[in-house]
Amino acid sequence: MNRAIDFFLSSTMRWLLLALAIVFPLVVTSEYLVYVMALAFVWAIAVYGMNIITGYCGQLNLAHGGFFAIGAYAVAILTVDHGWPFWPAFAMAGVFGAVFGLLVGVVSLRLKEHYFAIFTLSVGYIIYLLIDKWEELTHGSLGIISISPPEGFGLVDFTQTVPFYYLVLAFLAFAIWITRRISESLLGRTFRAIRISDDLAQSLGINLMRNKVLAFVISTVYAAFAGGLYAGVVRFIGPEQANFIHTFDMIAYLLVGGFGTLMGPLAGTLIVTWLTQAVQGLEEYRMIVFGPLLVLLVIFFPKGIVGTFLSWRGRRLARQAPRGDRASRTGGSEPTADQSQGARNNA
Amino acid sequence: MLKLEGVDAKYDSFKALDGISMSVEPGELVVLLGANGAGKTTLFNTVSGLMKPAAGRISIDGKDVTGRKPSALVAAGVVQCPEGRKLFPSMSVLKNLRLGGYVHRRDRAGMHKTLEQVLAMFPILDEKKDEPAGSLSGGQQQMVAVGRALMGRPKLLMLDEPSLGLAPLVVKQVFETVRQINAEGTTILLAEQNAYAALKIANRAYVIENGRLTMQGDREEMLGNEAVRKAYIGA
Amino acid sequence: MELFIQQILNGLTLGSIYGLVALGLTLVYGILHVPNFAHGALYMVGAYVCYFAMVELGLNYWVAMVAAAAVVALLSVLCERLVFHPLRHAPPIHDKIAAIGILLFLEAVVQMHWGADFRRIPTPYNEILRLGELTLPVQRLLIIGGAFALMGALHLYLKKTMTGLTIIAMAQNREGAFLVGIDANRVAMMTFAIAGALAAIAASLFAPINLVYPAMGHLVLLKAFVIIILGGMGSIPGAIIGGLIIGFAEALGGFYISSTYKDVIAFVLLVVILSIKPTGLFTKGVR
Amino acid sequence: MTFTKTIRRVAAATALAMGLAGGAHAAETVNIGFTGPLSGGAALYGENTLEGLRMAVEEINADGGIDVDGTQYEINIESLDDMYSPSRAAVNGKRLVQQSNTPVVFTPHSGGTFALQAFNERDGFLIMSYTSIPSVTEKGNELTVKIPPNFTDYVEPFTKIAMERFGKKLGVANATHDYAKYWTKAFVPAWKEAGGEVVASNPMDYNKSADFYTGVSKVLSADPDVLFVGGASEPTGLVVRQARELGFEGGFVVMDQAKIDEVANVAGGMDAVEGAVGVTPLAHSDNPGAADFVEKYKQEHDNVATSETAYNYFAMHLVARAIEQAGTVDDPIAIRKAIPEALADLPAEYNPYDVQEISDDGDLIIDAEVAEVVDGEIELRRISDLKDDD
Repeated sequence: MNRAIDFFLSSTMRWLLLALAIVFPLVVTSEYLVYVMALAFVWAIAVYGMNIITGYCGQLNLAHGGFFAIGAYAVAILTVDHGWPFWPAFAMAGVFGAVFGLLVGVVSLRLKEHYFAIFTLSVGYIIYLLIDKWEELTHGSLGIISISPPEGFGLVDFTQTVPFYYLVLAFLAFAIWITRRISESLLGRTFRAIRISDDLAQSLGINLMRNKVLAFVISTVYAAFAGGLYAGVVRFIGPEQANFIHTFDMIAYLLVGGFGTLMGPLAGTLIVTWLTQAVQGLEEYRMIVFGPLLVLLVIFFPKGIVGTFLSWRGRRLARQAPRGDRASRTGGSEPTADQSQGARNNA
Repeated sequence: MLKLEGVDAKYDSFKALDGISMSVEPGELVVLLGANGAGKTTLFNTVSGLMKPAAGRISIDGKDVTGRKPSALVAAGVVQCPEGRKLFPSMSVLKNLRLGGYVHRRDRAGMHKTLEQVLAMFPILDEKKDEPAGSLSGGQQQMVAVGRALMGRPKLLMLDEPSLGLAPLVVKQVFETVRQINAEGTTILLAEQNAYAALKIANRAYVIENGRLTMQGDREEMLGNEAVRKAYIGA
Repeated sequence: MELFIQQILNGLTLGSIYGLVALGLTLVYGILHVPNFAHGALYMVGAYVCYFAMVELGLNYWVAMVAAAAVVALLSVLCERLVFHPLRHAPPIHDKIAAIGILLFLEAVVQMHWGADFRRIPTPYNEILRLGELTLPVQRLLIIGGAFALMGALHLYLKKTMTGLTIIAMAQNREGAFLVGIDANRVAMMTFAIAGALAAIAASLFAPINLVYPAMGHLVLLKAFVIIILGGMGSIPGAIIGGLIIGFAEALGGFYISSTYKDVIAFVLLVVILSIKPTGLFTKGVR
Repeated sequence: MTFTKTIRRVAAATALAMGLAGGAHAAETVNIGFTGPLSGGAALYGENTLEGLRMAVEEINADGGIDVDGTQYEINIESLDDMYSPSRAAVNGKRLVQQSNTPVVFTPHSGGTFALQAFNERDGFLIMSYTSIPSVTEKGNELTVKIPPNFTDYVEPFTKIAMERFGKKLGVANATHDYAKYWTKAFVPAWKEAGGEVVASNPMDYNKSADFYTGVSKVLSADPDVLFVGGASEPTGLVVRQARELGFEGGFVVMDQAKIDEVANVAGGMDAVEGAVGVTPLAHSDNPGAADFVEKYKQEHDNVATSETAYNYFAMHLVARAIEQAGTVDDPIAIRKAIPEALADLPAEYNPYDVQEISDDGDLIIDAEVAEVVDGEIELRRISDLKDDD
């Protein structure tokens, strides 16, 4: 059994997942399933970004959807109004994500906890209002249509669902790889120290502001790239994309998967996406099911699916440790089992 | 009056109290000596119900109160005057005192009487009764804290380091007040680092180190004990 | 000049509604340190209960308002018991997400029953007073008067009664409150009840000059958050003054600057003020 | 062990749910897709459009369905919620076409239409778009039909009626969403061209604003003769009401999204909307099909039918007939080609707005009626008659 658990957390498992993802379009017959999966991957990339600032670093950023929209609008405006090809515009989306992330981060990260959360909620709303009102730049509430799709290479046509799926999958795999590198580096440990407490981090000699801003900028770059890909597949963008409801969606994905875990963002995004598709039959009543589900989830599985799984393994190992001295030998790939300690210890 | 049997308390996996057994008899003034971090405040908070014990039994007058809520303990007559005072800083002194009598709020006459007694004990508070508690000096705030605790008409008053951070002259006043309260019939459990002053007014004392009780005895025994003198009196 | 005074009156109308909603939000925050994202949904439910009592049951306006306050107070307490209480030891992010869950649920339930139609609460006070060029609809005066009367009553309750004092005590020092024997659950439930009632009354006062629909709470909630951050989270006078600031800023800014950007004003104000003073205009703590 | 069991159970449940939601495809059923807002702020609008489709389908199925090349088909509507989000609409579109084989997908918003247009020609389905925004059909998408007529037809007659009766000074106080902006862009130049001037321009967010007093008083301070208002009917009613409260005595040009009778309900009666010019409420229309439709609607509902319901009701009947005439349920190109002919054959009772033609781009063309409130009564005029006056 323990070997099975280790296996689930091993890098072999991740290669297996990647292999599954690669064969997925070949075995499912419906293009719709591939399309939903591709869009879920796009969101997952943005959720990986949110995981950096919110999961690892502990700062609830409620403007994340706004940065997603900034990326999407960068691609839309550059390709439609300035005739750029997709790829340079896509690169610029990342640059805009970084620049705006830096500006907002420097101002907002001086604030703590709820102040930060509500401040960023307002920033997100300002982004939405600016997109909605600044017609000369963004076409206002009319939105931007006929955005250029990613140009293909040779025979590959990214306006087709399956090639686009592989394109997004490649970006997603890269995003996960980067997250893993960060998480296992000194930087990742720095972020986690900040999450546990600012004071602890400072006592370890960590430059709070610089590291928080860095985490924030990394997260906004993820969001902006995801937004750029989104623009490339949906090929229409309107101000609604910056609406805070999308940020809430991403929080739900992250929560279901597990804050501050490596595979949580992917697991959460996929589960919620497919669950949403599955309960589509309920139409307008699905929130009556989904709302309480969210509440039950935070009460009974506060660490999300991956997090719960990890602490389950943690307990098993702890129980075993006195008997066999193998506490140090674990899957070794999930350095975040300590996440429960970030919890508020006093109400 | 108060009896602890084998009480443990934990912060996550860290054991802050380990098998504490002790008792305080009616009318006594018992001192709990211990260095910073020895477990005095944890012990107090466990008795007050702010923390739940991980093991053991706590009883008041023979009744089991283990794991009860703070409000139930206050109603049972166990009132803590906490370290750091924990006043309501933007409220007036008078409101702080009134809230001290929260559990007796339906007994208006009794509350009025206790208030007069407290104000008589601390005349300076009468003068400053409309000022926000947070604006008072440290010694005066300590008086508010003690007065607030007394408003609960405790059977057992637990004082957690009342002398902390006060000028020597004020410390003397505080201990004199504590003695006086005890003389008027309230049982007192006093946690202190200032062992000499505390022992002078105490009946008995316990010593706590690393979450365990390591020594106990009456006033003379403790004052005469070499280890206690070395560790806590510094003479 | 009349136009200016007219805008001041508009600002007062808006500000007193925002203030009432923000008051409930700030009280709950002061006690539990939960930014209750479901508060806007309570406001919305309040309007629907008032609509139901008045239009479907044919009750008197004031009776309907009291009914709305009672129902929403109960609902608010239920949220505390069923959701926030079990989460009191969870990380702060979880409270916020659970609150969002409640918001989605309440909106869906209301929409299931009443649909998404715009609905109207007819006011019995349709008269319009005119002072020279000034237009003073009675319902608007009622909003201002009602809101300030309610704020006054709340002030007296919090300052002069023992139960009111326990709320402030809990906000100022939680452990201190426990040690004088205040029951945390009682205070939490009472605070949620008051917050719910305030939101419902605000909605019942405001709905007759506005429309009732499931999404009506969104923007009001966002602005209430801006207000309590401006005023210092947990501060009661901060919520009232913050409400008026936003109300005036919108009315005057909307009139003299641009009403296209009217809704941006509140948020830009917030960003500017927090950039200069990260703890808000007023210091933290209920006074 | 228990873990794997749980996984298997979840997988089974998910598969079941997907299967159910996907809809079984019976041999003699043709699925028609719908994606629109059924929750969130625009839910009412989405429900209204869907209701029109449902009414038409019930009638068609009660008559035994449609006859396609000798086979009787029942029509089934597969409706999915997209919360007004373009990307959700795209996902829904993929799902409808792949899982439910829908040859036609209705959508009541422009964002959804644009997102569907990214792949509808390749995936093979016809978009029936209920949005007045011209660019939906201007981009040359072969498989898009825009259901409502171009609003630009209204601009000239509205201008003429309002200007002649009240004067040349216009105050713009309409909404800010995409459709309202298109209107403003068309209306303001037409007003100026007719010799009028715009004395104040202050559009407001009708769907989100807490209060219109500030915005309305700002426009009124420029002393206009006519106010250009419009968004959803109810907030438009509030704007009109507040303008009257603030002492405005001129006329209103009401953008076609708002219906004068509904506006009057909120504004405080027909007297409050005296001098308003707008589209004709269905209940007041002369069209032969209008009275039939209003009557049918009344039997099932306790409120008044909206134009979104009526247009979609018409469009569903039109599509059903086009499928019959195309003789195929899975060739959208043939279905699109059959629409003009189907339109010519469509009985008047299914055509409450008397739509007469469809352009090659996919625009439907009507001879609209314009309504004006005169002495508290709605008076009607045909656009074609107004043009004849010149």
